Amino acid sequence: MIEIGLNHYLVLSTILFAIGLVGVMKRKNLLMLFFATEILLNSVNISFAAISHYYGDLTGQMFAFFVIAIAASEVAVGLGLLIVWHKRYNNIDLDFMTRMKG
Amino acid sequence: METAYLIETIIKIVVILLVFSALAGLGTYFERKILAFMQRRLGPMYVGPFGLLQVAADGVKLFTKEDIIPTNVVGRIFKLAPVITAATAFMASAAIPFLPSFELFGYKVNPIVSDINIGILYILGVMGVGLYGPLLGGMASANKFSLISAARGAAVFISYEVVTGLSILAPIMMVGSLSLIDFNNYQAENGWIIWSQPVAFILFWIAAFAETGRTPFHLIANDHEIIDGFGTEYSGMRWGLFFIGEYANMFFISFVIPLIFLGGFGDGSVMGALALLGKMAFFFFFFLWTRAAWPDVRPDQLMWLCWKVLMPIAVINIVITGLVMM
Amino acid sequence: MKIEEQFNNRNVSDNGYFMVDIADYPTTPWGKFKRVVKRTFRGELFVGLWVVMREMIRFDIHTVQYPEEKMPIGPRYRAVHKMKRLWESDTERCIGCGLCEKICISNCIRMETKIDENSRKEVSEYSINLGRCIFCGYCAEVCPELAITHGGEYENASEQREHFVLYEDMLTPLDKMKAGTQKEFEGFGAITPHEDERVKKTPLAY
Amino acid sequence: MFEAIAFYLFAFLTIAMFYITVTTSQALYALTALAAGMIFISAFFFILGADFLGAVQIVVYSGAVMALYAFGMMFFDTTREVQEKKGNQYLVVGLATISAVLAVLIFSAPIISDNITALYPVGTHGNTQEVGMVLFTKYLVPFEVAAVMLLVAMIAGIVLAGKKMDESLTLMTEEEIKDMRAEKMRPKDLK
Repeated sequence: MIEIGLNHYLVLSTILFAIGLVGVMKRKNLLMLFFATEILLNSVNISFAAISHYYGDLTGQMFAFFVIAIAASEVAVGLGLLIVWHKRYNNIDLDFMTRMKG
Repeated sequence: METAYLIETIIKIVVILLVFSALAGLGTYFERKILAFMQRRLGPMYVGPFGLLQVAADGVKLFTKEDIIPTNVVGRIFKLAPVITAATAFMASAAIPFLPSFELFGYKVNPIVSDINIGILYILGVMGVGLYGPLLGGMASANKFSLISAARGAAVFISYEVVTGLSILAPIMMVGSLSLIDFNNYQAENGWIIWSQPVAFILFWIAAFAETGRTPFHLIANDHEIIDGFGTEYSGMRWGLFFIGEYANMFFISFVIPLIFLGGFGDGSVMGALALLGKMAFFFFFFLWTRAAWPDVRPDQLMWLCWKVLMPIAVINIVITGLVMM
Repeated sequence: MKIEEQFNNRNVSDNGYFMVDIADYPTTPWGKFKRVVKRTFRGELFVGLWVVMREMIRFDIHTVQYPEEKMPIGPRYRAVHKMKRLWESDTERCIGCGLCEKICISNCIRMETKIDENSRKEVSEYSINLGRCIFCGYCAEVCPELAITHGGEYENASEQREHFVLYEDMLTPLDKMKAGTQKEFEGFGAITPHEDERVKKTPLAY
Repeated sequence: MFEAIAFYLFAFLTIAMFYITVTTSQALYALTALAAGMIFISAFFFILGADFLGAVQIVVYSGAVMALYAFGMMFFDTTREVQEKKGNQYLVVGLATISAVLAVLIFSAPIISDNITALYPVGTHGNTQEVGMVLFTKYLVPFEVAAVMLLVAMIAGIVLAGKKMDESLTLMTEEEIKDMRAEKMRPKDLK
């Protein structure tokens, strides 16, 4: 219990991932949906860093860096698209988007 | 051993908290006095000799004033925001070597809470987090002026974080370390970094004004167009925490600039330590000096300056430094 | 920059004014860039720094530390009203003519008069609402007897405004009058020195 | 001992923060909790010896990404309450299944890969230097691809968001704004 091993981090990562999944399925507002995806990415980052530490291998940290880079570009493009959508329809609800076919 | 280390760290943290809070209070006194002298006034004169106890009077007033929380604000965030501003200013100072290490009753004291080997990145990160004070305070306030201020705060902090990071990258390339103690030792051997990186120094200095929100870039809480920005709805000690955070930030930046560019505390002698305090005093004085002398820029000019002038210069500086080092 | 029209002659000497020569604002990006470079390297910012530094070093403080030091005020300073007494008889100068009440543009003077036992007009009530008074000075100017004047007491802080409106408070106190310390209004229409010698006696038979 | 205390403390804080993020109906709480959670996660990186990653986490996530989201929130006018989807029974079942599968996988993963060997062993240099060395030798191509991706994302963001930014709503009259809105709301791709 006192000694923190890889499993501790992996369990934590799982819990956070599950929380993120709940958020993805529950949220209606697209911005809140983005928040939930950030949680998913972060939980994966934790497990990457933990594996990297416990196997003495830097690859996990490298992957975490690339995940952060992807998250940053996701924000830039995603927010840009959202702004376009919001300017056109004054609404960023997910249900509204699925209704507007074509 | 571990207990001794723990006790030492706690003592250091308490000392830093107390010293920086006291400095923040004194900073307001110095600011009022110096601005007054520059405008042919006297400044605070009545409370205590030369108005020195004005700081205490202000403190008493802030502590005892009613803490108003308007009806429509998002309560918890509204209460949290000032704490963030003050806390990040203190947190960032954990990685700063304020003075050279000295012997006290036969015990070697390093006046730095934690010499982490990513010191500068940590400082940049925590200063970046400092943006949440104005941002959340402004967004939670249910006030259009506060919201404008929050938007400006987000824009200014993100933009100038880029300039700070890029301008500091060239010195980091030269030193080859992110620890401020390594910076100091490098400069003790090879001369001050300002002589080899004057452009980076000026860029960092300009960005420091934006990060602390001081006068030429005093747009986040611009009194004459957005009332007091994020501070509009605050009163009492919560507003006081914003204030302490701002002044602690100023002192903190005034320590960081000499440590990175102006030789720090040199070889660790008493003269070096005094010189560091002197340099710190000059940079703090310069914050007040510009406030008396210069007008504010417009928000769009601020962004223009950041993205079209300072950032290209910083990038060119890095490229040239890299070429020279090769 | 072309000046559209010269000022008409407003009797101001020529040497006091000079035209500020403002260059046209640049419209092209290149022009704007040049302006920035020029402003950056011409050192205007440092001129500003030097000016405030010079003032600080010179230490030429203009502050008046008010409760201890006070600015001298002019004799015609228009602050809270004073009612004066006659030098000869120590009675009030006010004859109850009501001119001040009539002329008061902010309607703050109220007076009630009656005929007293000597068949003389006597002022029974007189008040000035200082909350409304704009200190224009018309009442003092119109008073034929120099009875109401403006005093120099500008520190009117009190628990309530009503503390200033009473006739008794504005009237020169008797002991002060006895001591001969009533200050005369020195402005326009004031009593000049040696007034008595300069006034010719009206013949009794007139 | 300290490590265990730090781990459990930050684990609790992170889970609490992210839980608030996904459950609260107050958008500002979600934002604040998420930003706080990001900072707490960087604590794990510091505990694990990945100092550089931790600093990058603070700078990039808390300093930039979350601030951008805050900016977006102001832009989209969702600074306050957000609406929720209607409850879905299938959702809960699916979620529970996924969680269970994940948990099993995660507990079995270290057992399966016990005999793994480090490809890039952690050396004796500081974390920053090592990260730099690996990043600029083995991972140079992915690094540059990531850089190009960020550049593309930045340009895309500017192009998408910057459209019609020069149209000032404050300088228009009410009728003009109304006309503009009507123009936008009209379904364009109907023939």
